[in-house]
Amino acid sequence: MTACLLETNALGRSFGALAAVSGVEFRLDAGARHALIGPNGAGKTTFINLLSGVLQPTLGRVVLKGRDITGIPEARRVKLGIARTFQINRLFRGLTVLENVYIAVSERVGAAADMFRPAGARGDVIREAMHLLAMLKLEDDAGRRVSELPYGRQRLVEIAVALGLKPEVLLLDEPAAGVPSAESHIILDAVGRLSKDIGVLIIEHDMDVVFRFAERITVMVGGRIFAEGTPKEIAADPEIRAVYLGQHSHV
Amino acid sequence: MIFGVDVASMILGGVAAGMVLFIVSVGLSVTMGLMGFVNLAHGAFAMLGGYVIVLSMNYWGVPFLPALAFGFVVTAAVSVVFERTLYARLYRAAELEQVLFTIGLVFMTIASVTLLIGPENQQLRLPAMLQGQVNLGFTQYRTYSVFLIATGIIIVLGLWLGFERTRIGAQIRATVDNRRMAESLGINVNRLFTLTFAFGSGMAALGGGLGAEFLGLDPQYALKYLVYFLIVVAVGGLGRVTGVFYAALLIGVLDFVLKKYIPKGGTLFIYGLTILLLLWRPQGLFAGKST
Amino acid sequence: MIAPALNPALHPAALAFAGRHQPRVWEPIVWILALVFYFAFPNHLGFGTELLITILFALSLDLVLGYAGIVTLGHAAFFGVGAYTVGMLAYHGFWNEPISSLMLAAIVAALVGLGSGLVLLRTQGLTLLMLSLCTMALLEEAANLGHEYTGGFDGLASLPIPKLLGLFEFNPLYPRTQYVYVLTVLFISFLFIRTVVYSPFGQSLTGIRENTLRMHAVGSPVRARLVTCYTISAAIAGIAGGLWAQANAYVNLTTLGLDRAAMVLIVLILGGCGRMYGAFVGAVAYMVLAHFLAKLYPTAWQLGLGFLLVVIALFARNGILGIGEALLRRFRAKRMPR
Amino acid sequence: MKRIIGATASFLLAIGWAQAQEVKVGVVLPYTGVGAELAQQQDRGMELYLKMHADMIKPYKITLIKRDYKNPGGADAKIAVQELLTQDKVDILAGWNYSPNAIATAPLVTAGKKLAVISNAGTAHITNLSPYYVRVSFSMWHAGYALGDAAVKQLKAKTAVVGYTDFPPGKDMLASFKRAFEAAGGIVIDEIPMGSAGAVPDFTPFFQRVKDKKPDVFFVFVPGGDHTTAVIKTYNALSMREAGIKLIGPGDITQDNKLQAMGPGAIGLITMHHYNADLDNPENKRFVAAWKKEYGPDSTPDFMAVGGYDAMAAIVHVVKALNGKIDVDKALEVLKGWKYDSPRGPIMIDPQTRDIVMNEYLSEVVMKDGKLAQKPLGRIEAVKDPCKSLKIGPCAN
Repeated sequence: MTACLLETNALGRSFGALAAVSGVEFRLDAGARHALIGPNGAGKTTFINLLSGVLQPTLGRVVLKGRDITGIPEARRVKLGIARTFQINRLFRGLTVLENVYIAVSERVGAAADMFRPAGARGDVIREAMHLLAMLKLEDDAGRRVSELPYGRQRLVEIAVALGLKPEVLLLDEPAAGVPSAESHIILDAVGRLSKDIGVLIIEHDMDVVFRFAERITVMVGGRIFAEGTPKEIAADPEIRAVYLGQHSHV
Repeated sequence: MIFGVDVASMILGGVAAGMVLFIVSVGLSVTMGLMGFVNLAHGAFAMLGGYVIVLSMNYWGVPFLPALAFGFVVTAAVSVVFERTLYARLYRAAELEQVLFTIGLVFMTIASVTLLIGPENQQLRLPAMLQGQVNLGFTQYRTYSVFLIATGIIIVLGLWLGFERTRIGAQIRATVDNRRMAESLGINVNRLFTLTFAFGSGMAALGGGLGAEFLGLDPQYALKYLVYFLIVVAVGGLGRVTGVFYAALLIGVLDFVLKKYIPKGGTLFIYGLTILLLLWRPQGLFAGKST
Repeated sequence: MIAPALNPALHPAALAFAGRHQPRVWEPIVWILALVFYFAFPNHLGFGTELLITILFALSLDLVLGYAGIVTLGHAAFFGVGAYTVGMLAYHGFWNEPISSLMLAAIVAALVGLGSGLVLLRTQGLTLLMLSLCTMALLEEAANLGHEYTGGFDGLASLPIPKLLGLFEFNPLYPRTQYVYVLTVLFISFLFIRTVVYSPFGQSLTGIRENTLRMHAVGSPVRARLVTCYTISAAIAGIAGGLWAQANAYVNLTTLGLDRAAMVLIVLILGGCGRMYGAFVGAVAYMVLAHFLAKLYPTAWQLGLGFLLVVIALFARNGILGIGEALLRRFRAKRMPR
Repeated sequence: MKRIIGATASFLLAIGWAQAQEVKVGVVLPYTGVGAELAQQQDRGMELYLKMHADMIKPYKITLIKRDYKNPGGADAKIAVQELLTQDKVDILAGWNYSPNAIATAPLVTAGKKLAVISNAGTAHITNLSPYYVRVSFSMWHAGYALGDAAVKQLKAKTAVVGYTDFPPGKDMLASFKRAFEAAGGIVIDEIPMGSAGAVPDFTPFFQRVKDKKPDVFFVFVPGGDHTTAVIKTYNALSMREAGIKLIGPGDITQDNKLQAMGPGAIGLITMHHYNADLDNPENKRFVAAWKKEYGPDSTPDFMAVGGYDAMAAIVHVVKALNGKIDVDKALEVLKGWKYDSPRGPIMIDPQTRDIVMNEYLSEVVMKDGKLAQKPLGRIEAVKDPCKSLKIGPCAN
């Protein structure tokens, strides 16, 4: 039995009459490689938003390492070890790739409030940022503005920024969406190489990716958890094949 | 009884002032809500319209009502030219560039009007039937104020019907709420922008003409009252016709009451109230409703 | 895992970043020019002083607008608070030693910035624009109403400003002392702003400007950063205002009016915001133009200014410095093969 | 060769002569912005004087160097004055529309040691701020005090409400009227600040308040210009005359170039002022005729135009008296006690205060030949600024 990092109890969120997420009991273990799948509009992104604190739930709790973090705002959750990427890039588009990652790293190491020393003098932060970029094969773009990069490269920056936070829980919202398949392996390799202590939750539509990557899969439909299990179990479940996998095999 | 008359006259005065604010500001609110364009030159269009209206009356002897229509049409036409050639280039620009651009336009307008027409105030000569006082049964009141209130009510009803019942109105509402969705529904957003902009500027022109009796009309007009128009829009909410209407009335009446009873407070209260209102409802008092 | 020869920390981009705060070769030129002005135009030092104060004020705005991306229309509020702090203390005989008065101006303006920042910076867009505007208007009206203390519309004139350091007199006709004094304060303030801008804090401000939502997602205390930046900026604007009051021996309502707030905004955007030297270029361009056109053709200087603003907004979105940068980039691209 | 040398010499001489004859006058007025129209009136008054008296001024050449100071802010005015003094090296300064600017530039004028002739700015104590200020326009106390007295004695008023634009001239006007009115036995029952000078407010709420108070007279002071027109309109729209409230004020509210635009509603207004275009004296007839010839029949000079005109008269007097060599102390000597027949009647510069001494005229607006005109009701001769005579507030210093 591995340690439970993050769990939710009866988590729900409604927008007016529409329950986007309801009654979700979910658990992410330390070192987990967990995929969240489901049809469009199943509430996956809303669920991630609830975990990361972008949205507040209307019902239920979010618990991190035994601590109730339901009311804690997004920025403080990052300090507690939850980081995420976004389905649509949210980057500092006018800044360079290095600056993007620098901002994340400096926030984490507590350098970002320092206003009397040059940013360039924080060699530790620069070094760490550059190593991250090297890992994602981005170092040659380090000096370029994000807005000048092709979309696929920008997705890598999106991940680099999240990794700069050295999270214990990493929430990836369709990290490979819009990335040419030639490059998507860089993303997955990087994620695969992450420390084993980190719990990773990934939303992904590409079933090849999901089955290659995940050790555990949760299927979400209509805002509720429809099934959960190992890839084998999920693949073997005829109902899921009918409801979900079947739909997607021809996508 | 005296108290009743007092309250009535106060409300009438405030409402009349509010109507002018509404007529000028409604176009600003809709264009800002629709296009997300911070158009500080809106007051310049109001001024342009005011000049067309007053000068056509004074020099060509055009009667009041046709002059209003003429001012509306001329200003709307001019604004289309500006919208297509200049504004359209800045729809995707940052707020700041829009502010800079429209302030530039305001300066140019002020300077041009000063050069071409002169720095002096232009007098609106009201038709005799709109001068003096009228008996409302319960009180005597300034005829022109009553006329303004009636005009304002007709305009807000017309706009409300137009927004709620016509195709264009529905398109505008849809685009204010979600532009991307509207585009995907096949709404020609550019054409909608042009139409709305022209209409909004035309309304501003009407406001410039109708309000000249209270606010005067000189080259500085484009800048002088801008803050009031912006306050009305901010309090009423962007892209909200009824919101702007209520906000204009609220500000008009409050301003009137405060001036009458606490003249020594100057504008302190109205700015203070605006701050409180905006802190309380940052998206505007009436942002919840769809029109 | 990574070979030392390929150490990414030695990558050119990393080295460039590590050294980006080093002074550029051309930076001293700006200050040399400011000194040259002193000797070259002894009859224009009044104008020069006003220009330097405008630069400092624009710099303070650059910090909030250009770096943190806070769009405010009420920055003159802090300029005015600084000016009135100096003015009222001197006029009513409490304190008038120039340098310490200036510090008091900075402190009072910072407090006002802190207070209003805590409240206003919860909003954004048009709401923030209007709130900042109304706050300034409120202060202006308060200064008007409190004429017993503030002098109202007439302002407080003939402020008794003693000699600087007990040595240099503030002569109204030949404002040499004023010019050098203001230039010195500007230089020190600039060094401070430059340090802040190139610090990790400054970097995080640009992050907020570029994408506030992502800043939350990297764990940044966004509001605290914004309020801090706003407070610093208010303090600097207060210093600019204090200098204005000292240099003119005078303070009045226009120090916190919309005209001044709009003017500094125009100056900054004209020069190019988020660039520090944009404040310099913009102030010089605006003030010289206004001055020159006003002399040449007093009834229509506005027309030229309006036209310039329109052209800048349409064709040169990053201001005059932006044009310069674009030209430089093109030039470099031509020189480099491929 | 000799001839060439001779010609050159005489040419050089001529240049030297011409230079000696040129007197540079720096004019500071708000040529752009809200005050542009007021500046225009003063500017036209100055230019008109020079044109009408071109022969008299010869052989001297008076060059006007005009500088815009845009607003009442002080800073622009200071720069303008400083540069006129140090760079253009003017011999005389003139202008000042807004009082705050005159207040702000006082230390400069003192330091620059040049004669400074004020053509408008009316805050009473301005002339105390620099020994080189000479005012040919007016002090706010001139009309306010005279009218306060006349309101009780001639108009038989017992109660008054004062409505004023909330800026220093307005406060001066309130103080001067109130002092004279109450000294004569009347009571001021309410004082209403009515908005700022920057923008014309909607006067309705203020006037409604006055209507409720039912005073015998409603004394109004607003800046000359658009404010005035709005005041008359509101007064009529609220039928205050019918309610028995007389509207009175300094001549600012019946400023001549705005009078016709006010329409018949202005009939019956009673004002006290030092000038109106209908004054019956030969100087004024000549002045108004020349004005209309120069600037068009629809244009009318007003007290600001006369301020500009008389400022130039004072300057020309100094230039001629000092033979074109302007020294400030001598210039002051020449001007102190200077008497002149202005379009507003006989004027004099008070040697003690360097402020103007002039007649005040009580007038009523009437319809004459289909046009509005000012009918004289009375005249108070040789009025000195009462603020300084009574030593009130800053006027005492």
